[in-house]
Amino acid sequence: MRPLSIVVRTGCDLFAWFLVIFGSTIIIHGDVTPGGGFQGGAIVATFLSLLLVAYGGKKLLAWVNVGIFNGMLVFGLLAFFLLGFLGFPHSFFFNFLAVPHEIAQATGHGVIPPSGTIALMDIAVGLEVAGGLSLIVLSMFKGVRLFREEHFEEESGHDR
Amino acid sequence: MNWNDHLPALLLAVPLFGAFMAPIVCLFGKTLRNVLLIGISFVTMLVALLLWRNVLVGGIAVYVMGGESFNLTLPSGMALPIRIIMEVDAFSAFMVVCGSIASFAGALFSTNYMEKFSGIGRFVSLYFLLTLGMLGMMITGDFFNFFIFIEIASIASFGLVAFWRDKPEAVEAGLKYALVSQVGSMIFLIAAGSLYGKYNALNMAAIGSMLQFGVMEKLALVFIVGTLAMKCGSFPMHMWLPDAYAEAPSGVSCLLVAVSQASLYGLMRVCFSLYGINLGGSFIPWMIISMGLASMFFGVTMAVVQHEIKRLIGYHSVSQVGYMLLGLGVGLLVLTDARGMAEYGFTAMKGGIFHIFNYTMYKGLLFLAAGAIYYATGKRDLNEMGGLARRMPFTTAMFVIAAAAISGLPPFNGFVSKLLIYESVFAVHPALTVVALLTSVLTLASFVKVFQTAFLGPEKSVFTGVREVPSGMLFGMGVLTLAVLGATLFPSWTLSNLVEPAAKALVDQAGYIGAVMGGGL
Amino acid sequence: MFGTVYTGFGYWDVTAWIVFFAIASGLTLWLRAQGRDDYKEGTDQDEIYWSGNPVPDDGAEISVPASSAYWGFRKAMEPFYKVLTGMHTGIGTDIVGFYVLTVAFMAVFILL
Amino acid sequence: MIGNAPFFVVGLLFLAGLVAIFMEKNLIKIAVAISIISSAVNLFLVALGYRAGGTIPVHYLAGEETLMVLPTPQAMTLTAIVIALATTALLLSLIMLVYRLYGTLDVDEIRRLRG
Amino acid sequence: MKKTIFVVAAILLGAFIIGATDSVQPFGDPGKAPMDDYFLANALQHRSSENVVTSIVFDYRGFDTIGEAAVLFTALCAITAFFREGRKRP
Repeated sequence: MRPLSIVVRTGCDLFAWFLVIFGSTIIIHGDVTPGGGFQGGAIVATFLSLLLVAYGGKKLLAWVNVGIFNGMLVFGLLAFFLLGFLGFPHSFFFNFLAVPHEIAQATGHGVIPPSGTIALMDIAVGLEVAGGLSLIVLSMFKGVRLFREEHFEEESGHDR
Repeated sequence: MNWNDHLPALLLAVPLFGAFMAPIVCLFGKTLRNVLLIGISFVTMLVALLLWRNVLVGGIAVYVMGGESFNLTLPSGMALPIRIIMEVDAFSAFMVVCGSIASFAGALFSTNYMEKFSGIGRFVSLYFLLTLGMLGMMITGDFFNFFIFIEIASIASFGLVAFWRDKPEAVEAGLKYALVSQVGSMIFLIAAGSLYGKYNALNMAAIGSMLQFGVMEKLALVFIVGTLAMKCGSFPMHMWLPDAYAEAPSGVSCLLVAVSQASLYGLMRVCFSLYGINLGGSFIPWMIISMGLASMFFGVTMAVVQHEIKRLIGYHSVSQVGYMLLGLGVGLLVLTDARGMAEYGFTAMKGGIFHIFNYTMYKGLLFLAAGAIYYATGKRDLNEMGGLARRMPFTTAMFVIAAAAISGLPPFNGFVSKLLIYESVFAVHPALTVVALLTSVLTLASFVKVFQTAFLGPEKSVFTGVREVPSGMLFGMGVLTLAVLGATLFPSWTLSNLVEPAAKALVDQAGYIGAVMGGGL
Repeated sequence: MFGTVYTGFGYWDVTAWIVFFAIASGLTLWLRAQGRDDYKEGTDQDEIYWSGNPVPDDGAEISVPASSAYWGFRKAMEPFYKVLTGMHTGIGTDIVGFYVLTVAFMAVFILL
Repeated sequence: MIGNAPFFVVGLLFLAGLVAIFMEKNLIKIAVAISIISSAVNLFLVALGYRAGGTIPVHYLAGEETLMVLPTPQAMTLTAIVIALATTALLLSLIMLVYRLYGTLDVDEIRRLRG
Repeated sequence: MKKTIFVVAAILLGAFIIGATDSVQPFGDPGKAPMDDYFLANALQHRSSENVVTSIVFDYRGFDTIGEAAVLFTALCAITAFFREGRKRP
């Protein structure tokens, strides 16, 4: 993919980071507003596709560190799993942090949102989806590049 | 807190944890990765065995995901369960034991088998996710949750079938499976959504307690039965199955066998526990029986003429699934007829369920043995093999045991389950037994062919460098051989402890519904 | 443990089979021991007879390939196999087609 | 009133996707047909939850209204959408690999495994 | 020929799906919905979650969601495994 014109690239420079901020807002406010981890994560992942379209693959693959996305993915998954696991004296996936509405209104909001694991799981899933969808876009783009190269990497140990 | 109460959740949490940890663990080298692969599957097997023992002693285990306490199925003032409920009765526990043994053997085998290839980190993740999908399908009591586990299992299967992505056949098999499975699961979701819309519940037991057999329920039943019969590979919809089984890496084929049994479990659960006595008329039982007969006969006749070893074994999967569909279909036919059930229906169901255990074990063993041949010689075509018995004595011995068991030669366990099926379906119609016997004969014929061409005969000069496979693969096959020999030598213990409680739990629709709807505060 | 499995019409006992198997194999071994005692290993008595020709070194030249096994069976069932392999076209949409066909068939008949 | 029109549309979309699978030869178009089927199912799930005159099931946006649409189908749809996305991505990747290995996208020519 | 049969079967199945979906409930009138009314009534009181859908996704049916995350992770694993950079043949 070749880079697009200067107009598109400038537009991308202007708006790409706002996509991340918008997505993060949706992720963080998942328990109060319409939206949640998946939707916000998908919006964050559009950041990478926008860069891919605007700047072209060669430049992007030089910029991107795949380890970051892998880290986001695994961190999100493990945090999600751990939050479910911590409910264990009651049952798997018990919402052990939730505060009933009356108490929350009387005492005010603390550091942890009163909806407990709902908000925390939102953030974990948001990280996971953002990292995962970005990785899917990147790998499929790498797959497109495989077509250009003459030598398709072959495995050893087959019967051919 | 008592961990015994939380076993249903742990059964799913352990492989899930393994799958999520795999990308991290694989950064630290090969040894740790193999330890993870074997350790997590071993722990899963232990949890499954503990769960089975608990269920045998304490009856149906119910687990509410996310409830205030693990057995609070109905929150205060509600007539319906609102959360996801895992419901493990004896049949589920039996299936879980079969599936986790197959998973453990496949994991042991894969450590050595896959070491020549790249991308093993992803392989480990996909393997655990496939195990998770299979176990989840077996113990869940919730329709939408069942759909999600079907999807996890199928997506992991696409990835694993096409894992050797530089082989055109593997990618083609994965693509075909993906096409048909995607259409199937969407039709399943339509059925689940329709049932939700009418009864406003997603729990199988809750829907079963309210079910009226109208037009919509009939269509939903057909959609579910069709999809799950496709997933377990019954006759007119089986074409994806030999392709996928033959092209997957062998350790995965062993697990895919168990995954298709999970679909069979779902089919039986829907027919027996959800519709049960509401299953109006005998159309669906006869449909299942005729699908079973067609699968048996056409599957085995296609297998006789194959000359690729794993593809031949894959066609045998189609024919062996037919036996279970036949046995359980006869049980379904006489579900409302107490006399018929006592006389022959229950025996047929015992035969069908015992055949599930036997089939999972010896078919997995056959796939592993075929993979061992492939690993040692690099050949899959039977035309090019010969004289391997001198080079690979252990593999040969285990292959002989599995082949004798699948052909129903006495005294192996395949004979016992087939005997139970023959003698009980004879009471329904003699023609059913005739087809089953013919199938057994043709099975023996095709395995004689495999054994003769691959292991016997003069030694070929290409194979002078062939040696016995590494110990990990032998151990993987050994686990399944032990299971086959155990079921052979102790058939009455197996029947009375594993099979009979499962068959009783399957016909006991009121017990299944009562465990959810009658409990709680 | 080593119990009897009743099938409703008959029964199956693995110990009886094992005892029978032991007796039968003992009998076979005894019969085998009654054979000719002028057989010597390593002499030309145990060489392969290949129609009088010299036996090839490579076993690949004298083995029967798997595709030739059950040739007569396959020849006799030719029309049957023509239909059956004609069904297994290997086209992806055909698999979906058979699935849709089966579900539609079942849906027609359950509503009747 | 529109009556049962949404359910009818769901059925028609499903039918369109199903027929397209058999009529089309290009694998990409078949993948599109499968995602049409998934969209039809998602539409069906959302349509199940509608209550005439109901509002959004978010409490502070609904204000004083007490009649809300059913929330469970919406949650199920969220899940089903993500699953449909995952399978579509996987299907397209498989099609890319098939094109790389076979050099064609015609579904009738990808039949090395038969018989 | 075969294609015609399949298309006819698909049209038949589509007709049955229209029939099944139409006979579930009249549009806009789900009737009594005890499970959903429980969620609407209790999500705010017990869980302090303004958004009922999120509270279902992450709490009441939270196990579905980890399954869904696992589906996404599965697809990711499969895709990255397909397009991995393999080892060369020795």
